[in-house]
Amino acid sequence: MTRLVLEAKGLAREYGPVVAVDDVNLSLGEGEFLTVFGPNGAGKSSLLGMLGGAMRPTRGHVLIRGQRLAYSDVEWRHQVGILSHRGFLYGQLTVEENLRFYGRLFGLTDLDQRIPERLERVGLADRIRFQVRQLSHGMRQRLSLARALLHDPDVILLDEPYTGLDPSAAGVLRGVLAGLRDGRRTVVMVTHNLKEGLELATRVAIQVSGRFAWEGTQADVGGEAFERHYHRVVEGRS
Amino acid sequence: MTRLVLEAKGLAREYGPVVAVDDVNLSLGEGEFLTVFGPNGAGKSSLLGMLGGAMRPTRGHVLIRGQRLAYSDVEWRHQVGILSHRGFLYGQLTVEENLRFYGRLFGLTDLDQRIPERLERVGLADRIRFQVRQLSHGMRQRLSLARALLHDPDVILLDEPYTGLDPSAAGVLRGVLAGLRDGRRTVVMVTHNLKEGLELATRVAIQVSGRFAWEGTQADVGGEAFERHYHRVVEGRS
Amino acid sequence: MRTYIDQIRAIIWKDLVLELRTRERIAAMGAFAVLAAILFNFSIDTTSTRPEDVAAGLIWMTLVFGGLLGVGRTFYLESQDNALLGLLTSPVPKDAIYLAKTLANFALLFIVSVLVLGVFALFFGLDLGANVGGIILVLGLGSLGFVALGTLFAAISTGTTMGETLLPILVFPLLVPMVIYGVTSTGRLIAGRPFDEVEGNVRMLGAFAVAALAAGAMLFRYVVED
Amino acid sequence: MRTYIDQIRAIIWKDLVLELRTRERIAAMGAFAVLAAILFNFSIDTTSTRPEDVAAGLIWMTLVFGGLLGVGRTFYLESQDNALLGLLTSPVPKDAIYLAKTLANFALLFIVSVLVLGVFALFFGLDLGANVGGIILVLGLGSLGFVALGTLFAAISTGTTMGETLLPILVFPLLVPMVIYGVTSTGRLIAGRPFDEVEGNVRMLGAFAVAALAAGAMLFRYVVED
Amino acid sequence: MATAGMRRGGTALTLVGLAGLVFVYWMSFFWVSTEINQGVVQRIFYVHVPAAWTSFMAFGFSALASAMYLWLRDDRLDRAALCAAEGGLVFGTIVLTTGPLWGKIAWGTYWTWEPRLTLTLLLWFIFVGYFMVRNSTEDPEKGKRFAAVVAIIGALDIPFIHMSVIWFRSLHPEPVVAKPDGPSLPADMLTTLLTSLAVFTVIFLGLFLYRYALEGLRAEADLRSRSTAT
Ligand code: HEM
Ligand SMILES: Nc1ncnc2c1ncn2[C@@H]1O[C@H](COP(=O)(O)OP(=O)(O)OP(=O)(O)O)[C@@H](O)[C@H]1O
Ligand SMILES: Nc1ncnc2c1ncn2[C@@H]1O[C@H](COP(=O)(O)OP(=O)(O)OP(=O)(O)O)[C@@H](O)[C@H]1O
Ligand SMILES: [Mg+2]
Ligand SMILES: [Mg+2]
Repeated sequence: MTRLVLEAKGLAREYGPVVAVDDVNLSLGEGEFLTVFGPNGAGKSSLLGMLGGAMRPTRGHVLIRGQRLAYSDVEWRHQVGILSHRGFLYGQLTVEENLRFYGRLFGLTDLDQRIPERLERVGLADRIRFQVRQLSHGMRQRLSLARALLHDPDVILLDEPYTGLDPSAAGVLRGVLAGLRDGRRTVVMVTHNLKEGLELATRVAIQVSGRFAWEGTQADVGGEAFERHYHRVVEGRS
Repeated sequence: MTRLVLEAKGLAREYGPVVAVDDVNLSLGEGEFLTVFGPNGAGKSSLLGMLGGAMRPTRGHVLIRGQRLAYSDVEWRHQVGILSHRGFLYGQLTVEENLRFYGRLFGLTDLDQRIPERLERVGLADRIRFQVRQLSHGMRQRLSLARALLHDPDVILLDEPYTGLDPSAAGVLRGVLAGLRDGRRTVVMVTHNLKEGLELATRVAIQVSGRFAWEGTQADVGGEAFERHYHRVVEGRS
Repeated sequence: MRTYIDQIRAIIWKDLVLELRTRERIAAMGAFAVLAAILFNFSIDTTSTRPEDVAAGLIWMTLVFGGLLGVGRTFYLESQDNALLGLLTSPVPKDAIYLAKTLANFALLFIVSVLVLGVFALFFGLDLGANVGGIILVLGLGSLGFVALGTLFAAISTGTTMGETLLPILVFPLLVPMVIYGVTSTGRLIAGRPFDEVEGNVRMLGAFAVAALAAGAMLFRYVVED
Repeated sequence: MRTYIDQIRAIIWKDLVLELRTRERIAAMGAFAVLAAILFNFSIDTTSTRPEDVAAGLIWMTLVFGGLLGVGRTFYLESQDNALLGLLTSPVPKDAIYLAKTLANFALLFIVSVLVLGVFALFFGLDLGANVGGIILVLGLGSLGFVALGTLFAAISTGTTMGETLLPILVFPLLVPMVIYGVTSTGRLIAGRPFDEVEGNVRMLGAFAVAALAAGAMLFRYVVED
Repeated sequence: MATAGMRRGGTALTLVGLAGLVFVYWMSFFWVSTEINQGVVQRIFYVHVPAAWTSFMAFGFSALASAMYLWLRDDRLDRAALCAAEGGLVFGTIVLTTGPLWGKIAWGTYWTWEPRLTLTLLLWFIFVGYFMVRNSTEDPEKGKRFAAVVAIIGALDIPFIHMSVIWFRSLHPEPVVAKPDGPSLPADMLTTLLTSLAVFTVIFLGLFLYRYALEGLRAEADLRSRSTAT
């Protein structure tokens, strides 16, 4: 097996009485791509939040390359890229300024080349001078994606990345994600689109009421049959 | 032909130098269901905004049942229901309070029965006392949908309603939309999901760079072939 | 008409619920008034200055400050999930939205200003005597005029759409006459002069409030339309 | 270290660009300052009260209240598209975020307070003479101390359900010592006394600012972690 | 069970303290000599000053526990900080009632705006803020962190209060006990004062332990109700 990159041990998150994530264990090596499916409110976003260090677990902990996440340390954050439901973008800054701002926070120095190149890749090159609030929904999602991957992270956490993308942008994203399967990265993706989700995954999980109700690999998943399987798992558990 | 309900004549919307919607003409009768596809930034949301009276056209105008939209008049708004990218929800109010608030604005009197019934339908009944900001992404989308349809509008405008919904909620939505095809309503839906979009449509349009680059009916659309057709239209025009 | 009033009530109810969610807000405002009074006390040397002379100015300063703070929040709440657009696309006349917002703001600001008056009277040992009613009337009219303009002002500067930076600068000078009338009348009343003496000023304040309300109700639609 | 400074610069740059684009805070603070000056001009009877006696107090009151208005909005900007979370998940130490926010706020507040000084000098006909430099130094240190505490507590109050209302309740009690030093030294300098006479007070102001900055930089991480 | 023991201990200490209080009253009313300048009123001193010091101690302890909580994230530390802050508020309230009573007789007014008095009042306010912050977040963890920060910064006010009589011209008496060159007080007065201080400290500890045990029980109950709910 390849080197372990991202692990979760007994991870749990509660919001007052609501148990959003409940005892999730996980270990992902280099080059692995985990897709998490699950009904609304199953705790997928909360799980990603904890894996990315955006949220402290109520119980349990996360390890990156064997190191327990230290919230006061910032070094490991260079390795992580997060795309969440909310874009983390400033509406009043332009597309270019948003990326430049994040680039500087990550200590990148080649922003003058990097930014146009990335914008080209997500098809936003002609909007570089637009303020974010002037962008359409899908353009914003493209920009969030560019932002999340700007610093070439090794660990990539994507929460419903296909949201709002038109068919060609979805195609581009598929290409980008396939490009990430270069054996050096670890990806966790949450999506509701079974087809898109299965396409690139090396591993698949179905989260229900906070727990992983089912886990498997590509091989366990028989194409068309997966949809029925998903519904069976979800109904069996919730 | 059935009675005309929703018409657009030479509709255009510019944001400074950007032409978002460009000379769109449209006429939809009772019972018609128009799906609009198109790349990000094509102007679909802007078009819906104008059809729903949320945004004034730069040129052209909209008619509802032959009456030109008067922005100072509020009567016709009773007939229109809008689901936009943004949910129009108050994060600090509970699910129930949000619906009650909108219900009162629309002058509904049977809210005590109506609200629980609608929440049941979108599968949020158990969250009735939750504040909206405590909901997950998909739950919020379900609530926005309930809000948009709360007053049983005749003209329904949906901007990417499937966003964030899990497979079963998507199934529920499909049911709700099918229920709307009762011959008395007029629906315009924007989506990027070709399959979901075609399923219920009686008419289909592909918008590119503000204009309707292609329009047709269910019959013109040959199942699988539509995806190729879509890409051809988009590439030919943009 | 019944719908109109019910819609206004729905909006006010919603605004006040949102306020109450932030629970002890009234208590917080009380504490705020006390602390402001303490702070004033330290910043003004009461051996060389008589409290009566400055109290009116300080009360109005708190009113203006509280008003700016409160009114500024009005549309922030609405902008969170674009809820304002939800309001604008519902069958509520624009002037109803404006009136509801203004009244909700007024309720809050008026409570604060009466609270501030009480605290100041206590701390500075002001003898308000028979003029209490008059002062409260003045503060009420002042609050109303302030929120009537302030709500419009806030809608503009929240940059719903049309709001570029020129308009606030146009609205702002309008507040000045009101503040002048308000402070002068409050000051005289605190000094124990009879109400008759300030009646003209109070009329002006009233006229100002009414004019501001009318202008706001009429102009609001142009500020928020898209 | 180079990255650290560059990160701070990036955040300050971003905050100031946003402020220049929207002018939200500077407009509110400026409007408040000018209104306050006008208020006092009309509320204080200059025959019985010498302007020099109250000017220092009023300047500081305006500074405190104006600062509150400005500082309270610091984290609003960030909350729009959850941008604060973007900041917190980037490899920027929390104290750098704190320092950057504090400095950006300082820049705004300092400008406003110098503005207020100018407006008051103009309205009350104060003769600042050779002490201008000293007064500006005092206001600068005061602003720094204020934003150092204010930014920390703004982060706290934004995180509570009470929002901005809580901010004054938390900061006022802590500000009092600073205001006492500030007002006394400003008052003396306005009265034309030599700088030596207030040097001790100014030192205390400086010490307060440094202590507040240090405490803020150390404690901020506990406020924003999630 | 440890909590039950603690509660019993707390109750016992409080009772001992209350008994001690009777003794202190006896001392201050019958035993100690009357101060020459102020007369009988001066006897408030034996409640006023120990209460002030006990509240300082309580707030200081609360700040310390808060700092440790931020470091170690042990809920017990947070509970300790909370209970100490409550104790501080109780004794602070005693200072803020005895002071004005004394003031009415000694100065002819209940209250003046004077640095030590004001800062004492503000310290009290800060800890009211402590409770407000705690209760106004929906995530309890967040409330605990926020409150801890408030307690730490609030406690920084204490040295200001102590020094305020020296730094500013002031009505309030300057230190007669807690000053660099030692107490300047007749021996019997000092003895009474120190006895009283000891008794107040015992009462504080008693109340503290009792409340701490109670909070512990409540936390356990919370945990139990949650695990049965899921
Ligand atoms: C009116 C409200 C009052 C408040 C809030 C108040 C507060 C305090 C506080 C907080 C302390 C402890 C300070 C320290 O040791 O650092 C203290 C000590 C003391 N107070 Fe008061 N006080 C008040 C009124 C008075 C009055 C009227 C008198 C007598 C004329 C008085 C006499 C003293 C004395 C003698 C001490 C001990 C000083 C020392 O040895 O350090 N206090 N007071
Ligand atoms: N801030 C919050 N306060 C209280 N409860 C919350 C909060 N955020 C999330 N929750 C609750 O936690 C649970 C999990 O939410 P989460 O957002 O992780 O779900 P999800 O799996 O991402 O759902 P979706 O597919 O709809 O995005 C939900 O029941 C939600 O109501
Ligand atoms: N407020 C605005 N100011 C300036 N330009 C805007 C504004 N809103 C939208 N635009 C521009 O108008 C065009 C159309 O936007 P619109 O949101 O209608 O697209 P859309 O078809 O809905 O795209 P998507 O599929 O991404 O949601 C885009 O080019 C966008 O940049
Ligand atoms: Mg989610
Ligand atoms: Mg759109």
